[in-house]
Amino acid sequence: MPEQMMKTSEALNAVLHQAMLDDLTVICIGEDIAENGGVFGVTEGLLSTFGPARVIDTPISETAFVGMAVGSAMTGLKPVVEIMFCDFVGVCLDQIMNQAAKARFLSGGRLDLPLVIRTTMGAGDGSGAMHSASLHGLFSSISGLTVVCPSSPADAAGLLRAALKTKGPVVFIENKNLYDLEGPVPGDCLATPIGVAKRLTEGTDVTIVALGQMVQEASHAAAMLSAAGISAEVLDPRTVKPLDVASIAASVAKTGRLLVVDEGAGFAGFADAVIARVTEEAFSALKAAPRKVCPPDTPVPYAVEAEEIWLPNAADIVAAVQTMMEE
Amino acid sequence: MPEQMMKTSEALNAVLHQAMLDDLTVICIGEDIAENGGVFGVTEGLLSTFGPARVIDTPISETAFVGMAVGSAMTGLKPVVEIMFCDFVGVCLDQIMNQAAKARFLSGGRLDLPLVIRTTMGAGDGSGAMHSASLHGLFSSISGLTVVCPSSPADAAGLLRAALKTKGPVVFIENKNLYDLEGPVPGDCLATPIGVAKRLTEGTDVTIVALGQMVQEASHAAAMLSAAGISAEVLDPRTVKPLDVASIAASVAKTGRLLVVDEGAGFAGFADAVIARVTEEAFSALKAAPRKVCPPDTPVPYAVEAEEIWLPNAADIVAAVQTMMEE
Amino acid sequence: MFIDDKSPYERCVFIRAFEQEIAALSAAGEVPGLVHLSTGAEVADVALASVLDSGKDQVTGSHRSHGIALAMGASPVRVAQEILGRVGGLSDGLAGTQHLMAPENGFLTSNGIVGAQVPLAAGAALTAKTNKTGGVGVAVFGDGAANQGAVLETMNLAAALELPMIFALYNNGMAQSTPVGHASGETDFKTRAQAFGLLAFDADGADYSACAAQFKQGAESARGCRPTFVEVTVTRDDGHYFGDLPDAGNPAPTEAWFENLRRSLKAKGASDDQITQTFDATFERAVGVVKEAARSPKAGAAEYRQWLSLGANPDA
Amino acid sequence: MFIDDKSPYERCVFIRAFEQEIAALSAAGEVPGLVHLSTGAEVADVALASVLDSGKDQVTGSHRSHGIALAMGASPVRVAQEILGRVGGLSDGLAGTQHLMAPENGFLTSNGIVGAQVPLAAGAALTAKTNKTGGVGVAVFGDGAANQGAVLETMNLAAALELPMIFALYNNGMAQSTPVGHASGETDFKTRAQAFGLLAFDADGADYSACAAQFKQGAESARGCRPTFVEVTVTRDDGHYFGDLPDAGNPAPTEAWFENLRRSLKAKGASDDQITQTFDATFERAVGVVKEAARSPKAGAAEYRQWLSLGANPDA
Ligand SMILES: Cc1ncc(C[n+]2csc(CCOP(=O)(O)OP(=O)(O)O)c2C)c(N)n1
Ligand SMILES: Cc1ncc(C[n+]2csc(CCOP(=O)(O)OP(=O)(O)O)c2C)c(N)n1
Ligand SMILES: [Mg+2]
Ligand SMILES: [Mg+2]
Repeated sequence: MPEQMMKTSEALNAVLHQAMLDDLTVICIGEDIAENGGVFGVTEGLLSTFGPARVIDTPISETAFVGMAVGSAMTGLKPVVEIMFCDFVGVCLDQIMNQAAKARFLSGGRLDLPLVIRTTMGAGDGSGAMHSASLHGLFSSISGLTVVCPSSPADAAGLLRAALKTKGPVVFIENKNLYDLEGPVPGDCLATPIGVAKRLTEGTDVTIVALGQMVQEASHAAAMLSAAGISAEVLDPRTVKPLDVASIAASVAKTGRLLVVDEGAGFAGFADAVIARVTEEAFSALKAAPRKVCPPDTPVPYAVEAEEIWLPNAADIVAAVQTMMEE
Repeated sequence: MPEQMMKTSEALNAVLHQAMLDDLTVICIGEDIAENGGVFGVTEGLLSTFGPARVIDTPISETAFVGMAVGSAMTGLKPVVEIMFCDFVGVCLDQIMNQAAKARFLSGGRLDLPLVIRTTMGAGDGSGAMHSASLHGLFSSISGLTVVCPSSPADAAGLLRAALKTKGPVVFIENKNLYDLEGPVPGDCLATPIGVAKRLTEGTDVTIVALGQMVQEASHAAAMLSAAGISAEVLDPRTVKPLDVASIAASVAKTGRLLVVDEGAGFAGFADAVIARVTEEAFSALKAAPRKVCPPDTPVPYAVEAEEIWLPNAADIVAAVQTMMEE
Repeated sequence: MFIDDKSPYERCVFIRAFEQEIAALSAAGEVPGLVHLSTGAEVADVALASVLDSGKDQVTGSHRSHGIALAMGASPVRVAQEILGRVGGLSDGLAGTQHLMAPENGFLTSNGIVGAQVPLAAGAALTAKTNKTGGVGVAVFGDGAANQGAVLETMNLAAALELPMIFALYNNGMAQSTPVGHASGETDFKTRAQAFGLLAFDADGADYSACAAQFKQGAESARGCRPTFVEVTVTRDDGHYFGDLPDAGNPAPTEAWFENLRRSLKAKGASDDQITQTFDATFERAVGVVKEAARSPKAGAAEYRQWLSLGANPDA
Repeated sequence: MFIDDKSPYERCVFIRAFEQEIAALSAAGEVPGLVHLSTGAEVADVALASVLDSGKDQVTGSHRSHGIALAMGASPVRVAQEILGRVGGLSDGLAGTQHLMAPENGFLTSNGIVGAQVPLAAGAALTAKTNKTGGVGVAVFGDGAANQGAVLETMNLAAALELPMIFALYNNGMAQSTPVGHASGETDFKTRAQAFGLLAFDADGADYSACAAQFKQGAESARGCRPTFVEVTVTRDDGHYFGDLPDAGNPAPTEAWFENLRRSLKAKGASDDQITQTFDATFERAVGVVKEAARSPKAGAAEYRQWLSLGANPDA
């Protein structure tokens, strides 16, 4: 197949179709994923192609059906289970944190846990305090989980392919504001390697790390900074865990400055993890304190303008970099 | 009352007795806390003194009874609810993360949420992978939660008093390996302020930050280092959130080196939060990269020697500091 | 205002008109996100509120709670402002459609997490019992929520602790796109509730008097610390959220409740004209309230600053 | 070995002796943490295993799972090594008493989180159904666990999806220190299970044949994708964990199962002497196995290195 322009949701959908075609043990489980094709359309058409035994609509019982997915991954299936919004994970975290994440260890490696947990993240669409969270940092603090957050259709497709092949569990977090983003998706079935960062722009003054929809803000900011004579290098780690520390540290060795942009927790989240690890690796190269641009420490507010204030954007990034350049 | 020698569990017990005596709206809720006095004896005697209407044994339904505690805190009670081990929080995180933590915000400050969630943390007693976790970092990544981890009987008492008085919710995490630790507890009912670190030893070469049972390891390490001619300053933040960044940064401004010791997550946990915040504040004072001593990124193993390897100890701390001194 | 001495008819019509105007504003892009409308559950909302005392009872609701918030007596203009993200809303527009909070009016909170409101109502019940207020905690939830652990655990907890609590299940036959028969092994929810030790009732959400009578019995038992379960059959007249596709599996939207209420007014001697006038006046009043809310300024930096000051962590 | 052609009597006695020796080693400080013994549930464990096929069925258990792991055919010495934290244990001593895993023998895993094993068994059932193996997933859990959301949700899920699954509730009347009557609004768990759409049975854990017969019916129905619930009355003969206080609220530990099994052997023509000899030989064999395990080296750095290599994050 040649390269095609696709939306993120279409790219993910195509990978799921292919995976279910190639491997009879791949099944999909979740709320409103079958008849309805998923609330964001990612599972559209799977039911009609593969039938209700492999594309399973569930009751609103996340603990039961995520746990069922874990148990089926322990016994020979390769389930892809959807938690509609990551905000809902509080009702079923045990099955992820204790049951799925620990099984490889507790079994002494006898179980591989080929499980992909798909969920969504991201603010900016007026969904309010319980449908807008970004919990990739929380997931990454749990031993045994691989955590992936793609920012483009091609990466979404490539990383989902990789997630379906790797030992799991993988928490695969789709930013809901990127589902409609279009981009070229290579036709060949290559997986994007997990744990490898992507460089979006090259630069020499500051390394900006961002993932998910923050990649766009970081890229805009880089363009704005460039106009102001500041050369920013934007890196998208794509995988939260394992984190590609080497690539980020190498960039910081060159630029001497690190800024992490993230819509997750500003305290004990992804940003802090990157800063702590990279500072350790690239300390002697640092010309200024590593900084982060994260939302204020409140839930996501509902009103449009308030949510805009809450969510980091290109202007916030530019301001943070300018402060760093003066230090 | 004069100062008394007490175990941590006794100190906590005394504060609960006093609080229930002073304020009729204080109630205790949890599994095996009434008849049984709690699995670690912290609620002993409350049932006989205050009766089953205020000291409530529950079914093993953490979501229901934590949620009940949240709802009662919204409507006029001051519940102290126990989650036996923090490892169990996966079955009820929603009630903490979304319901309790966000209520102050979502109500625009109309609700104060005077709720204390008591739970335990800590490895080292052969309890295995699901009864040994330390999730203070995870809690602290959630907007709206205050997170407290005392390391001595006096601090346990003082901080519990403070937690009972502050706007909540407060997640109060007791290290189960410290329940039997004895120490002097002042008789007067003063609260230990939330958000204020305590300095255990003064030093000039390195700042060691530790909480819970890691304070003891850090103190041992400081003594060992002192014998080797290295002067370590040990700080116990006592509160994970709000973190006393100012005190830690002031110490680092003096010592030029920061080491965080923690038995929680080594990735996106408490240690990373401290390193990221303090690096930002005290960057120019740093003589070496801030480092952490955390467990390897696996669940807690069961066998005694394996668990000893997993858990950070004084020797690990000494080694880390010595490496830092050579940098 | 709405909360006062109005008839059930007017109260139901008010909710319907309020929701229609919210829908119109949503279509016009004036609502930040998606809204889940209470159309089809008006009778249940008003009948439930009719047996409660907003001074001592507290209700918690689901994502679909505009109607019950209004029925409990929350200020209609403030509810509308909240849904529209406007200054003056119940929470100054920062909480939104899924997080209506009017504890002052006995409506403690609605919820974005399916089922999560149910344990909270148990908490309100515990407070009422502890403080001996005679009040009850009431959880309103859907047929989909009935399969969530939070709900099932709380049924047992309420029975075990003898809480003054009412479980009000609004069964509209659908959870988002999933029919109740697909999501539940056994759709006889009354038996399920009884198996947990609750006293169970069912009611037809198209029949106001019957519905109010069932709730009345339920509330009486609950006030005596025998917790109860009331299942009401309702419809979901505007899809899962407004703008959603018309849902194939759903029982056809009916206006049966409307006709029933009109019939009972007539039986009490009201003329067709009077009934129509009342309808028009009520409709106009509701639409006016929502339009008024839409004229309020959008919430922004000033309102959000309040949230910042509520943060637990001055450092972050 | 134990798993082979032994009588129910020998199998039950084996578990009892095994547990007694574990208790002795625990008292001697040879067990890393606390152990929850299966004493009092031997008949349930052996009867359940008797209707299962460890080649295609998978059982998940609670914190109290030594007996069912043995009954399913897990290597007794490896189970003991695991409980003692020794090299050679099922997971080389790193998982421990609450995390016995022998999927090779149809015992998928036990669990440290009350109720969490139940959804996992639904997963095993789903695999069996998807792969058309004819197997079943079986969840063993306690009366306390019966109030946990994970368990309640899974009852509904199994019924809704028609999973080949058995819910085996071991009712010993206590959850840690909490009597079943205090924790449950309604202690008729059979009715609760039926209300979710499960086919329900109950059995007396002191009567092997009756118990095995009920499980047999349960398994047959489950294999036909009508999920079932079997409640077995058992005792908890060594407290919540070994070393715990004797529990006041608990039904007095009985050896009724023991006498019953002896009687049935006699009825089949065995002499007292034969029965006693069998008892002694089995006891000795079990004690020998546990003693052998206790002679294995303690797990340490070498074993833990395997875990490090399993880490998801090479960086951390
Ligand atoms: C825990 C959780 N799971 C899923 C959702 C997404 N969701 C929101 S409403 C809904 C359907 C609820 O159905 P029901 O309880 O019947 O209420 P109704 O919408 O019919 O009023 C779903 C699946 C959620 N908000 N929370
Ligand atoms: C979610 C969770 N809550 C609480 C506990 C602590 N705990 C372990 S066993 C137990 C009692 C379980 O009772 P039951 O299910 O009846 O099993 P039994 O011990 O009687 O076999 C409790 C409360 C836990 N491990 N997990
Ligand atoms: Mg519904
Ligand atoms: Mg029990």
